[in-house]
Amino acid sequence: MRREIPIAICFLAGIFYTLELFIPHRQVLSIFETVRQWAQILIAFAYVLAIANILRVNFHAIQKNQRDWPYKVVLIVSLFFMITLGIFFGGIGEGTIFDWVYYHAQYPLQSTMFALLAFFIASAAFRAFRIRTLEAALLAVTAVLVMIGRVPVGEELWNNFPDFTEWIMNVPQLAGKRAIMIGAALGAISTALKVLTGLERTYLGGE
Amino acid sequence: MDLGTIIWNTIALFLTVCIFSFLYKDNPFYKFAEHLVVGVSAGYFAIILFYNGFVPKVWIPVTTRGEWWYLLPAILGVMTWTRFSKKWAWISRFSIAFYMGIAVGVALPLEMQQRVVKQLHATMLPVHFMDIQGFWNLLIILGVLCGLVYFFFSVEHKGAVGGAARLGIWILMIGFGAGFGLTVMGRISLLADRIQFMREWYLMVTQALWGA
Amino acid sequence: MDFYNRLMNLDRRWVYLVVGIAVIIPVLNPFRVPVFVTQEVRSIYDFVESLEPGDIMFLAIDYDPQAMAEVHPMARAIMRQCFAKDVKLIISALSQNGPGMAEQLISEVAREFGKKSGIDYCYLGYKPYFGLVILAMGQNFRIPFPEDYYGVPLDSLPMMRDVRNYDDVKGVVDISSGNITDAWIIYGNGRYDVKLAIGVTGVMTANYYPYLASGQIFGLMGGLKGASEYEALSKQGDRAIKMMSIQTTAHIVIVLFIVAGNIGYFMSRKKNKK
Amino acid sequence: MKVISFIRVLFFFLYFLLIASPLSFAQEDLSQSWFNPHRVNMLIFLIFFFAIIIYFIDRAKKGKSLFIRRIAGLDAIEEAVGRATEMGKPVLFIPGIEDIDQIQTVAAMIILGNVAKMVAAYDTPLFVPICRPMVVPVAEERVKEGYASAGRPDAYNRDNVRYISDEQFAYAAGVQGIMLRDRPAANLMFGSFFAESLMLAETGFLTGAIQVAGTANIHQLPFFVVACDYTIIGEELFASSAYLSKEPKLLGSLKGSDLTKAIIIGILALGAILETLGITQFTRWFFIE
Repeated sequence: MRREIPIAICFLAGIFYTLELFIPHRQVLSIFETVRQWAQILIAFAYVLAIANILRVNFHAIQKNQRDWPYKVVLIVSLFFMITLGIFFGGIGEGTIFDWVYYHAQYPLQSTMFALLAFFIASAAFRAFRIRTLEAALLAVTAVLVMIGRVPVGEELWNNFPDFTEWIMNVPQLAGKRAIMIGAALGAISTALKVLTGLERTYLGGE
Repeated sequence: MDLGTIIWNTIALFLTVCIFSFLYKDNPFYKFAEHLVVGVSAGYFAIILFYNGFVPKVWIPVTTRGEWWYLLPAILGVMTWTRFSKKWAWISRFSIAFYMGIAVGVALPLEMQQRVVKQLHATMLPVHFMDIQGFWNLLIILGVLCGLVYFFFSVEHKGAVGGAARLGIWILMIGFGAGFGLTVMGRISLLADRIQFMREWYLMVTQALWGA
Repeated sequence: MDFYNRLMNLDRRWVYLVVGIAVIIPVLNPFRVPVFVTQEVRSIYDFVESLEPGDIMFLAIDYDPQAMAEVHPMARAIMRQCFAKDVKLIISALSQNGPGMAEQLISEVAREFGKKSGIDYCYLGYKPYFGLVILAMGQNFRIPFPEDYYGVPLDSLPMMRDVRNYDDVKGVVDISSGNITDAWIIYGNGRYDVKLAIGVTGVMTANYYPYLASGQIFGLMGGLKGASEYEALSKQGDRAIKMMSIQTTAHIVIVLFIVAGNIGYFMSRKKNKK
Repeated sequence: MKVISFIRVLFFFLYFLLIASPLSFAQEDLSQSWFNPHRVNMLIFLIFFFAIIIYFIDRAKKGKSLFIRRIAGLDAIEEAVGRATEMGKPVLFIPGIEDIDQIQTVAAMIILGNVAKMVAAYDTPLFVPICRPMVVPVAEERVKEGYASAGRPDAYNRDNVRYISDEQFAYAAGVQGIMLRDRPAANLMFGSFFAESLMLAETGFLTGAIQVAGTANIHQLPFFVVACDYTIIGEELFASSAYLSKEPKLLGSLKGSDLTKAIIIGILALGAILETLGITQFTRWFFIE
């Protein structure tokens, strides 16, 4: 009961949506779309689990006076701060305080995190692009050639440099990408098939 | 320039610097910013899901239009909450299974279409020696074939299979190198963008303090 | 530790510092890197230059805001070049998240040149299913777009009075970050023989050279580099050029680090062998 | 008999090749019909692939032993966990940033179960930071089950499966925090990663952890290859469930997927040869609108 019904639900929903690609009937498609919306609603509810998890983990850390616990207070306060702003201070439209906080706190924090990658990509390249083996050589040399080919220096060195980098992108890079893509898709499909048929039921957890 | 804008932008600048300080080493400012971004973004998503998921898709249809069937997904959603109880936790599996089923069903044919059949179609290229492209086509086809051989799991990589697999891994390495080199540009743009922001803040503040 | 070993195991923070400086300097003191103009970009510029005042060109702004950094400068430069020459524009935005961004750009450039909607340009806006829209516009612009973006019927716009379909425009420049480009090539050029040029993001560029060779498109701008070439030719704006200088210094620095790391590696290995 | 059935198959094949080939760009209205004839090829491919997989799973269940080649990256998981336990330091498992509806996340959950089993025998904490709400219950169950099957249900600590944030870079910041302050000695990253991949891998390198990463997201593989000790590439990620568990039914599906690859190689070669000879019918049959 506790296992068979979920597997049956998964199987039926899966078959139903696999067929979607083959049925062009308008009314049927609109049913598909409605039910797909349900999944989004489901996530909105499941988010309560996520919030509960955050609160539990961080409250425990504060309770036990774990190292860095004052920062956990910052985390929880900022979480409730955003929720309070969103619900009691005019919603989320343009010009609300919620919007301002997003643009002047969350956005700069996130985009600066993203910008750190410029440094990380440089340090990773410096450290890892050592020509130790043939594979490493291919990796490093291609990366350097493409980097040079993307900026005017390449043309300064050799007229056809941009064409050469394009060739790299168009021939060897393309071939490698396709091989990975086809292989990975087959792996994904067979895993999906096992989930659908209930052979793979890890997502349901243990008894 | 009004005071509000300056204050908000100064906050943004402070947070930007906090994150950048991580490059030197982990420090209290970075820790503060890190916990802040986690907390704020979790709260942000809660509110976004509330206004975009719950209100228009459940609350309004049910209360104003009487479309009761929108309660069905809401019930499925509430069922996930049974995880708070040890005894009833198994009920949450119904929702997870429903969600998985839809996801897997959508993904199955699309993976086949986009990543297998379309790629196959694009790789069946004519090989000839009239121009250089015909020869490159041969290289592409051989590259894909060798790459695929690398992903054979049930044969030992020895002999001809081993040779092809080795060639395959070389092709993959060239592809990875190219991917790495190509990404540098985008990441540098992001950094330039943040530095540009800091510069604009500096100009704004100096202008506000001492005039143009 | 000897010099080579130290070079090989350089603290990452030195790498960070140098990369930071390599980006900050060109941001604060922009300098110009040499821009090599390729034929495929020049032919777009030459085409726009060849238009007479009063001619109509079609500009398709088909990218999402995420791709702005790379392709926005292209759209801006072409628009400015057209308005400077009093060439009229019909503009569409067939990418889902693009119309608002396109509107901003249009109103900004139009204000700068004192151009009026309906007289000097016509902004059609967005309709879903770009393939069908492009096909329908081949019959008549009014089929997918009875009204322009601002809700004004096309028939009441002075510049659209005698304009029916692609036959009445001199050419189409499509700037895109996705597969809308393919639709323009297959439907626009393939079905209606539209004179077509494209601007695409860096990653996409390589895929479209075959169309250039076969003559299906007459020009091609690829990524930030293509944008900087166009800016240099048309002398309209310098955002992409500035960005190119930042990219150049940063790329050189990273490549030098890789080379230095390898020198350190090989020299210290040589010593160890002795 | 054999000849007749061969001819029948050939006829069937030719029929689809020449008559039913979905090559027209026809714009007819399908909004009232129950089947899209332009996708008949897709349907056949899907059924064909399903049949192969199911057949091999069935065969494997009957007890035919199957060979599987060594995957260095997956062996490295055990090594990394072993080293972490020796040092008395935690293990960090990062299951990517996409929801459980992404097959890569499912594959990651399978690996997580096996890792939990390895870790449970020693008193080593296993941290699992999570980016999507629906992954939380699944990961909790997987870890709990892993501990239980190793005979240590008491060692399971619920607080170590942590939801961090749905936002990509907030999540990356949170995980970096765990790396810097809890100092795990083994970072295992499996699943669907995006730009945060290099952030995590570089910070992990800084802390001196052994890193094993696996993803099928091609655009992130270069960064894992560069910054991690071992990288699991594309399909290897999906093969891992069979590899780690050695369950016959899973090994069987691997065999089926291998056969499909062999067939694809054949089709590809045939298609290229026919295309070279100027025969385009065959290629067109793989065309999808």
